Amino acid sequence: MAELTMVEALNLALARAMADDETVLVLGEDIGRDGGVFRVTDGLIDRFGPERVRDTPLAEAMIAGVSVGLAAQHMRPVAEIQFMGFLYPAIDQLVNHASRLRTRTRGRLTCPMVLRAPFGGGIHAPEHHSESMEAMLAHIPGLRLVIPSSPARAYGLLLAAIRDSDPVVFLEPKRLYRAPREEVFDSGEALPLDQPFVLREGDNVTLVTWGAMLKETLEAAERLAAAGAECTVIDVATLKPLEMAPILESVGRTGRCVIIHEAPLTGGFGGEIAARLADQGLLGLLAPVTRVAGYDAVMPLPRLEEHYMPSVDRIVTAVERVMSFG
Amino acid sequence: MAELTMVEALNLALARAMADDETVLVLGEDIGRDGGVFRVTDGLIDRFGPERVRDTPLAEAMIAGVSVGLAAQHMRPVAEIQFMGFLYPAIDQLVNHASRLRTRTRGRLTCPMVLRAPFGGGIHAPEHHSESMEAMLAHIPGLRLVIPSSPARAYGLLLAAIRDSDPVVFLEPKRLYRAPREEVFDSGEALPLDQPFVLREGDNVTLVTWGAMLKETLEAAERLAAAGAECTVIDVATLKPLEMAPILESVGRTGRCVIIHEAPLTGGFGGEIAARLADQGLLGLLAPVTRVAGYDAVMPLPRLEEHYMPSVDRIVTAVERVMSFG
Amino acid sequence: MDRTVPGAAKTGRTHAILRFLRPDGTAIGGLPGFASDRKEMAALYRLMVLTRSFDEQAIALQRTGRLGTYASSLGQEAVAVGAAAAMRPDDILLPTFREHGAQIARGVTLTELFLFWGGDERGSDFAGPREDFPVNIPVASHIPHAVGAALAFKMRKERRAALCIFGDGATSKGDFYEALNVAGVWQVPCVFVISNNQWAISVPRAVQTRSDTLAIKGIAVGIQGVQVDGNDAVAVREVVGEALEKARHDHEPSLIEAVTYRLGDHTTVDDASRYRDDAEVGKHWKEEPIARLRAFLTAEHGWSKDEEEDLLTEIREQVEAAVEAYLATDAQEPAAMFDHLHASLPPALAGQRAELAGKDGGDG
Amino acid sequence: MDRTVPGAAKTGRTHAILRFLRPDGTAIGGLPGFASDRKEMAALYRLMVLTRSFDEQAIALQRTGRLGTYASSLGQEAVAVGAAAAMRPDDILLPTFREHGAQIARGVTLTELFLFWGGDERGSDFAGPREDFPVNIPVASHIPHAVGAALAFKMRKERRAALCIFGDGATSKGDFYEALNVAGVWQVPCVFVISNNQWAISVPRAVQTRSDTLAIKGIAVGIQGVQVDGNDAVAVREVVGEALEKARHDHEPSLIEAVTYRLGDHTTVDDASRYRDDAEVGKHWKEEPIARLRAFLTAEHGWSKDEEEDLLTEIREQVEAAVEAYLATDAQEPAAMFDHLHASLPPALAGQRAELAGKDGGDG
Ligand SMILES: Cc1ncc(C[n+]2csc(CCOP(=O)(O)OP(=O)(O)O)c2C)c(N)n1
Ligand SMILES: Cc1ncc(C[n+]2csc(CCOP(=O)(O)OP(=O)(O)O)c2C)c(N)n1
Ligand SMILES: [Mg+2]
Ligand SMILES: [Mg+2]
Repeated sequence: MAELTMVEALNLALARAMADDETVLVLGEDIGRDGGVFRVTDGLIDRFGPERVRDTPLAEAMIAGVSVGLAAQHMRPVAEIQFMGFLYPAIDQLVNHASRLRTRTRGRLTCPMVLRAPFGGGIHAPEHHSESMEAMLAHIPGLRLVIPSSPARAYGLLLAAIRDSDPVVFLEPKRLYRAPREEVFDSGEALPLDQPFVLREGDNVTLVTWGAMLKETLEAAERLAAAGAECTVIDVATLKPLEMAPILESVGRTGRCVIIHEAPLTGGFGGEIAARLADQGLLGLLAPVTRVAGYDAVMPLPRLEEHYMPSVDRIVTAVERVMSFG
Repeated sequence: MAELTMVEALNLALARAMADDETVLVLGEDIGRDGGVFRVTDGLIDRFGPERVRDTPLAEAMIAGVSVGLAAQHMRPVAEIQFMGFLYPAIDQLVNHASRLRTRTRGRLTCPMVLRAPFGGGIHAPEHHSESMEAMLAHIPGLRLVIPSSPARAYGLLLAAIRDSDPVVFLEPKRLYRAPREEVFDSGEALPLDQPFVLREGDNVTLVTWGAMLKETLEAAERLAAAGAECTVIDVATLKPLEMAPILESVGRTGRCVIIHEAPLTGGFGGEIAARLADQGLLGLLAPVTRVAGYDAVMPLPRLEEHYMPSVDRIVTAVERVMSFG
Repeated sequence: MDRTVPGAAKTGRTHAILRFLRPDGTAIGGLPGFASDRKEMAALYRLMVLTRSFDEQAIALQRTGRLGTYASSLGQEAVAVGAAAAMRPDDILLPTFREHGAQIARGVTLTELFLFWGGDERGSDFAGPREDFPVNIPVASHIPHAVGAALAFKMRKERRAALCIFGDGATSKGDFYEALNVAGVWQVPCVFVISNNQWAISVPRAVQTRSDTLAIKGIAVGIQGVQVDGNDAVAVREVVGEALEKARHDHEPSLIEAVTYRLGDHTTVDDASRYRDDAEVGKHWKEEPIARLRAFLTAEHGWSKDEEEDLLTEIREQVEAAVEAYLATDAQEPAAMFDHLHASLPPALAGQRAELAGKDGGDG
Repeated sequence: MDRTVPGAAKTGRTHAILRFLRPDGTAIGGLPGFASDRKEMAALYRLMVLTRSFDEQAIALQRTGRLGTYASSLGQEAVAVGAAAAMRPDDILLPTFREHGAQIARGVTLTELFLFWGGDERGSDFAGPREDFPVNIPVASHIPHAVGAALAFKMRKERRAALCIFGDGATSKGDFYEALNVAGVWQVPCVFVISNNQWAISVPRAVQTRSDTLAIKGIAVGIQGVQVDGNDAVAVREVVGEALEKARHDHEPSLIEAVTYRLGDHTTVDDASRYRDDAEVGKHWKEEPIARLRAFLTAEHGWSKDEEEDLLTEIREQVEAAVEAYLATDAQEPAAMFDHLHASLPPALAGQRAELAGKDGGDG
């Protein structure tokens, strides 16, 4: 048992999956000798060789498309897109192929691939390197979308994604890549997909979020607890398919919900959760369902990015507002 | 004044825009001599010549990218993507360039382009030709997303989109391309962008939708009126930026809202509207905000597509359900 | 074999086209071995005639509202059938919407094809070639799949190849170039066949690209490009066969441009008279592949009128039986749209499936 | 000019490289006219030295936390500066993240460059070349922009050209191919320059593509490809200049592969020692462009020690002044992120902007 960063935990999961199953291979730009620009694939080429740890030419649509072909032929490709900002050319393959190969062929061909990409802001990265556009992917039927929020969940969820028989997009909140650390045991045990994690329980307000915003959300919950407001904090983890039961259950208890995400507000995935509450949970609501999100503006360059991303303050203010009702 | 189909109205708007402004040009696959596979650009090549009515090689990312370059150089390209199912390779250009060229350069370079594409089901088209993925585009900051729902609105909104100084994605509900007809006057007058249209007023329930689903929605409203339930019907028209005022105002009056769209439920744009109601309109809600949408399944081939798309029956049932509250 | 500039075509640098049969069906010297095998040649011919007959029937069904939009392969039968005939059963085919002939040659049933074009996913659940890809509609997007599948073969040390067919229009798309480029770098057992029918809907070849030939595009990615007469089934089969051998044994990918012509409309919703001259089409009818092969069969193998008639009867019966089976196939249950969405239905979607199964219009 | 195989390089078929200056700075016969113009050559040299000095300063600022991740152009100065020097003011430049030299030559100020790399959008609001594109980060995605802009020039009958620069890695992307293909078909005034520095982060040229050269890729789209010694500023300027003339006057696009080498890390967050040998880098230092041009200047134009020292002093002062101006520039107001989102702020977004301006944590 060791205290690992998320990068190390992901690396451990990849090594584990490759050791356990020889159909698993990793591919992407700079994932071989360089070990990936964030080092998630560090050392894998030495252990598993360049056939299974395969640097690709610079072409994201191709990376996704080749992965579909590999997966249809019973391999389990784990492809890396270097940053989410470069994932868009791969969307065609996700929508038109990966997510529907099984449906189109009535199960004759399947697509057990994983597409990994770091996403999100807060590390003062160059233009196009800090966006959070997970909602675009969460709308694609037949696709799973998974976002870990800690090293241990990264390990267990990545294993689950690789073992799943269907395509999974696995977005990694790069702001959490190097801190905090967490105990991660290389047990080979996957965490369940399609299930939110309840990270903190409290009876006053339900805070729902995913990825890097867990950091600010848990901090806000801490600060609010000191002021007497007890929050339940739920990490959605698998955005698609969305399992609402724990969220409905919690909001049924608290009557209040604040949803937090880095992505722009409009069309963000928080809207889906709020909409479900407005339908299935309306009668129990004591206060408006509030979202604290990125603005509907282009993610600014580093000098302004901190103003773009939801802060602990903004979360606390939103909670205070919903607490002021009823 | 003539009774036109939506295709004819769009054609009229394009001809008008090209006659008024020589910087306007149209480009895309088969839009020249063939007049577009749906004939939206019919005859334009004869009138404006092959320089301004330009067939492109088969490459959607290129079509979008070249349009960005043209627009940055003070032209007003109106690009056609033959079907929305082939628009995905162009998303990279929309997210990373078109929508942010103005922001990136603090207004030095701008991108007054329009990207048109037919979308939606119901015409028994082949695989990949019937999807509705507008929500993916409605999440992109800096982009406008406009969807007409009748010939006259198609004419006025397309003119507005072409004249707008910023990029607009203009999705055309192809199920409405050939019927119904509507009087369209070639006045050269644009309709306002960023404003929903209230198409019917009623005090019991607010129905919110866009594009082809207006047909079923208005039919449902008719049927419900006969049974004593009066519906307000709102055509959102500009999904992004979303102007909520008329929707909030109406739901404030009716206390009940059903949102209808063809696109898959989860992550669909209906979620955004429901979420806004759950926040800004919660206190006036008398019943759960309900969405009638496509299922979270891959759009089936024609034999099952009618079961996928929201029917008048499903809308009526949803309205009856929200009417049963309080 | 006819090479206008001997040896040059293989480099992709000239217009030299590989050809064994002249348009009138007379042979050019040095025929490949299989061309003297009467049974094999008759089988090739049969598949081409069957393909054309299937095409006609599909169009008739579409015209009477019993099939969806359909893309005929009229005039291109030699490319599809010739290429597929060169394959081994455990190779895999990645076709587009115009390679019915290749699918038929691979063992996809006519009923399955009708089902697919009739709007039923079960048409892509082939009983025969289980690992072949379904018909690809987003142009060129299946080309990287071929590379991925071929890489799987190579990694598993299987002597198999992936054969990917697509049109001249497809060569303008990034997918084409990106996939061929990585196939070159990785050296995977993949054969890329361009069925260059001179048109992409209304866009002629010259408006797609300014390159001398399409085969020459191989140079850009370091893989060999060859131009072959796509209306000569013998040449297509031979050239594709050679390329498949190189793929299977040396892991060397190649690009083959089969030069042919689309004699029909783009699809049943297209009207080609809007954008191309009848005269051009008339000219190309003189080069069409079935008459050519029949002339060769007759001259070289004594193919008789009786044999021809028997064949046509047999084919008519086979196509009619398939139509009947297709029309007798009920649609799937609506809830079937959830049945292959994931390996098993996520609990979060159970409600939607139930709604659809029960048709109760619930809350989604 | 040195052409290993005379006349062959222009067809892209061989490894022949156009070159005027040997690595030691000695000239090969037939120098272009501008090479004998002392002032022009000194100006070229000055821009290259300035670029390197800017690079060093940027790295220093990054190391001390005062600049963001930065991509040095060490060793590639001749490509960027040589290409930009061949442009006319009303041509436009579409650069990537490694063409600081080209931007500087075009008149983008050092302060603007620092601002951009320091994370401030105002750095892309150049006071100088108003129609040049900003730095492009998503690799190859700016290449179609060049075609679009060039088409606008052609349609308006302006004698201008678009010059687009990108790396060897960019040539693997569909955008590159799709854009060049349509440029070929449409014949637009566009010059595509590959700054082939042999690496795309950790991926060497041989893993990007199996083509003989990158210039040869022009054949696939029917446009001329040329290989030029990218460490020879005279050759780059001459070849790009010729290509720009053909573009402006004949609307003929071309592809130029400038062969150079990335002497530094990929960026300030990269550690190239993980994936490449120091020995390889050492070898390439012997070919680097600034020493080469200085040797030429000294030998041919009597460039003196004093002049060199004056130049270095002038440049040091210019760079220091720019750093100061950069560090003295306050960040924009947070609400500025809404100010250029659309031509005018849609009312629907007024609330968000107000929240940000008032920092009141409202309901978004
Ligand atoms: C990516 C994409 N864009 C557009 C279309 C619409 N479309 C269908 S077939 C076709 C032309 C294809 O031409 P080609 O590749 O030459 O094949 P052919 O139809 O001639 O067999 C077009 C534009 C599509 N299916 N996919
Ligand atoms: C589409 C895209 N994919 C990945 C990246 C991350 N990335 C930045 S530079 C680079 C390598 C680029 O190589 P090359 O084109 O040769 O340019 P160089 O950096 O050598 O100047 C990569 C992979 C990116 N910026 N854009
Ligand atoms: Mg074609
Ligand atoms: Mg490079």
